[in-house]
Amino acid sequence: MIPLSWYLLVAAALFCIGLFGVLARKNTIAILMGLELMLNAVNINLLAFWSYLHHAQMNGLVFAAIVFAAAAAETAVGLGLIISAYRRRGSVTANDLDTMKG
Amino acid sequence: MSAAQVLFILVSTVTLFSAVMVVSVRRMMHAALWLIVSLLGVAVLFVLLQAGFFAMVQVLIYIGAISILIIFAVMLTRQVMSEKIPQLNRGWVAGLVAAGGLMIILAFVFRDFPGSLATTMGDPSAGDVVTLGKALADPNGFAIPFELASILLVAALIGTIYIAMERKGGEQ
Amino acid sequence: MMNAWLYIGLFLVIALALPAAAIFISYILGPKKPDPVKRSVYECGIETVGETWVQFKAQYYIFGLIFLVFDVETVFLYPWAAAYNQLTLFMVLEAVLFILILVGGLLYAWRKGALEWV
Amino acid sequence: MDFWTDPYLFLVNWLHGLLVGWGLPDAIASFILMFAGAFVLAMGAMLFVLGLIWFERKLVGRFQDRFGPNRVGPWGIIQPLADMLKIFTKEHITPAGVDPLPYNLGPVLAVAAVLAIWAVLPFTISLVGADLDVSVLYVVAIGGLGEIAVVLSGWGSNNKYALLAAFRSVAQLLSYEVPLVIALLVPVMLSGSLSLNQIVREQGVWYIVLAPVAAFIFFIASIAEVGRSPFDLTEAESELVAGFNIEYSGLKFGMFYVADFLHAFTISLLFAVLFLGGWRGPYAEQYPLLGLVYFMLKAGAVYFINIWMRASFPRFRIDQMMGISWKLLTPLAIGAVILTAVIDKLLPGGELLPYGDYVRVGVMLGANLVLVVIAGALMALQKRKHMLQEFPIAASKGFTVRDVSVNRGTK
Repeated sequence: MIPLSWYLLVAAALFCIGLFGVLARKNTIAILMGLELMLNAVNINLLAFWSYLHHAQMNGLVFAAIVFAAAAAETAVGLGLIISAYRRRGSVTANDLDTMKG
Repeated sequence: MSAAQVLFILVSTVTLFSAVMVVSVRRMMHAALWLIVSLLGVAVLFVLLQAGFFAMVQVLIYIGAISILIIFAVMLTRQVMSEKIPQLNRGWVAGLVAAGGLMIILAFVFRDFPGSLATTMGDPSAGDVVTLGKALADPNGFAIPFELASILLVAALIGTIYIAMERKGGEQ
Repeated sequence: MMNAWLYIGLFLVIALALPAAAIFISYILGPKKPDPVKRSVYECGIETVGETWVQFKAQYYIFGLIFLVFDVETVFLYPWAAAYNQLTLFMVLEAVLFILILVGGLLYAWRKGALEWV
Repeated sequence: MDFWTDPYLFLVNWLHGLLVGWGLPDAIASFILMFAGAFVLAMGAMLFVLGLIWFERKLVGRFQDRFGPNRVGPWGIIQPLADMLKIFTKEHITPAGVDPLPYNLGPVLAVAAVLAIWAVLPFTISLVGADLDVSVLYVVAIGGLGEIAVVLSGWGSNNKYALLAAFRSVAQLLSYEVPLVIALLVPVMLSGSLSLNQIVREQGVWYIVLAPVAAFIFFIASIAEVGRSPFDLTEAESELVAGFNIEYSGLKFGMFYVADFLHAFTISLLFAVLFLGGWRGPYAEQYPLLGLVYFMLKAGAVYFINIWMRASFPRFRIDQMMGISWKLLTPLAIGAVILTAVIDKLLPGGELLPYGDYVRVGVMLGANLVLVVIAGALMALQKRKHMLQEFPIAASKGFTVRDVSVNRGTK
């Protein structure tokens, strides 16, 4: 059968790819996509631990469900912000949106 | 190399390859389509973990709703010329180093984590959807997070509508 | 249980392969006479003006957003509905409260005119 | 279990014995059988579409007081076959500047998304493709893939109108998936499981009797999901130049056509499974083949009503269509779910009630009818308020909207 460590490695790789996406991309929507990958990696880990080690308790599953809700809410608000920023600033690249800077 | 292991390796390579493409491809629309491919790969991983309900939830929410929202956002913020300039910002080398370092650290952590040698999964009948439903509903179980999730969702709904609604008077 | 998912995997592969094979056969059978006029994009007869990507209203995004929130809500409700027979009345009222909170969100969207297709 | 009671199981066991007899290990033999079963089911569904096309064209002809296809073969039976052969030999024109992968993947995914639903449908007591324990969610998730197919084909064909039409049709699909998903909660609640197979087994009393409001909402929302009859704005001729499949010709357009017809029949099958008790009927357990006949009859009846609506209703404007989904169907679906949940718990256990089942059915039916009356009253109130805003003088004199509905353009 598939050892648990394989799942952890795949999830870690997915998380690091998402992290690179967030750190290195200019377009804010690409940053959000990187964030989606990181949240998926978290979900893989949660369900892998539930499936291998704690199959009886439901904590892992409920936590994964809450991660789904949080990811959905985060993406919705993030994209809403990007769209209204685009409508005001006319640009979506991350380093243009720095009017908060002193 | 049992059939499940071969399938696992195949699916995870597809997922990781499309994840790399999401991060590196220049045109936003292609990045969104590669994101859908990697989310499908993750859904198959959930099936391998005997979490069928979450595989379907993954397809329903991530691919059915969030990816379409991302595609709408990509369409709404269309700048025709912005596709040609390089998409990576100046500090991409630092990002790569940080991500690579994190990967190496995590690999070491998993190497001596005792649980990671477990190879057998629990019996599938234990964690089916009905027990999850009971756990979500009963008060001394997870009822509070259940209600908090709905408050979180309504807050996101109201906030985004307030932000994204075009003011009647226009606000440029 | 796992071979049910194996059957689904097989069926998806076949469901993708059948139309692809049909299109490929028709590609082979069909005549191939490419001609630039034939390949021009359909624009009610006039030439395509400018790039294809066209600006959009925020309306599409708002509908997608409300759909996303209600989709996540129903995903939370499905396990509860599946375990409905073993629940007490109090637990059922919990889920009703869950739904009413989201109906509040829908009413807000309705009042703010977010549901209008302008 | 001889041949006549259950030919399908008999055949499977016989083939299995044959393969094992040839020395194949057991796992490989069952894998081959599974693959063959899946292939036969998929191929059967695709060929079944030809019969559907013929049936629909004849029926719509009858509704419009004409004959429908009757030239090619007796009663025009071979007409769909002739069309298919013609379309197979048409040229593939790919317009310039097209993004090849999404352009070609669109139609394939559109058909695959509809075909994949057939994998979980319980045809008889023994013949069910994959007995998933989450098949209700699987069906809704595959519907989501259908939207991705629309986006792919709309965006891939590098055409302004196709892109706009694709996003309008995705907006329609999204807003009608909400009442569909909420209405699906009711059969899951009544049967206590997410598996279609289990829902059919639990349906002693058909769920259309216990929850008619949810059945009505599921029927309307699934028609809108397919994009047919009153909700066919996406492919309408008068609308944005025949919708997102403008740039497709030959068999690729034919694939959208096939997906449309197959999806219309698939939602009738789903309605029969969820609300009309699937293969249930007298002697369906002993003779599964009889169960299949019941199932097809029920699905055929729903398909007939579907075509009836298609032949008689005018098309909705897009803002009316969105209004119906968000302002009527979604609140009604939420009301139906809350109502069923609370009423079913309030009723005391079966043994307390005199002949408990009939009372339970009666109360549930009554509660649903009350919900319909309340919805009707609210809609009348809404129309009254709209009337006062639009025509204050006429309203004060007591005219109704019908007297005053001069054909004004929308604001």
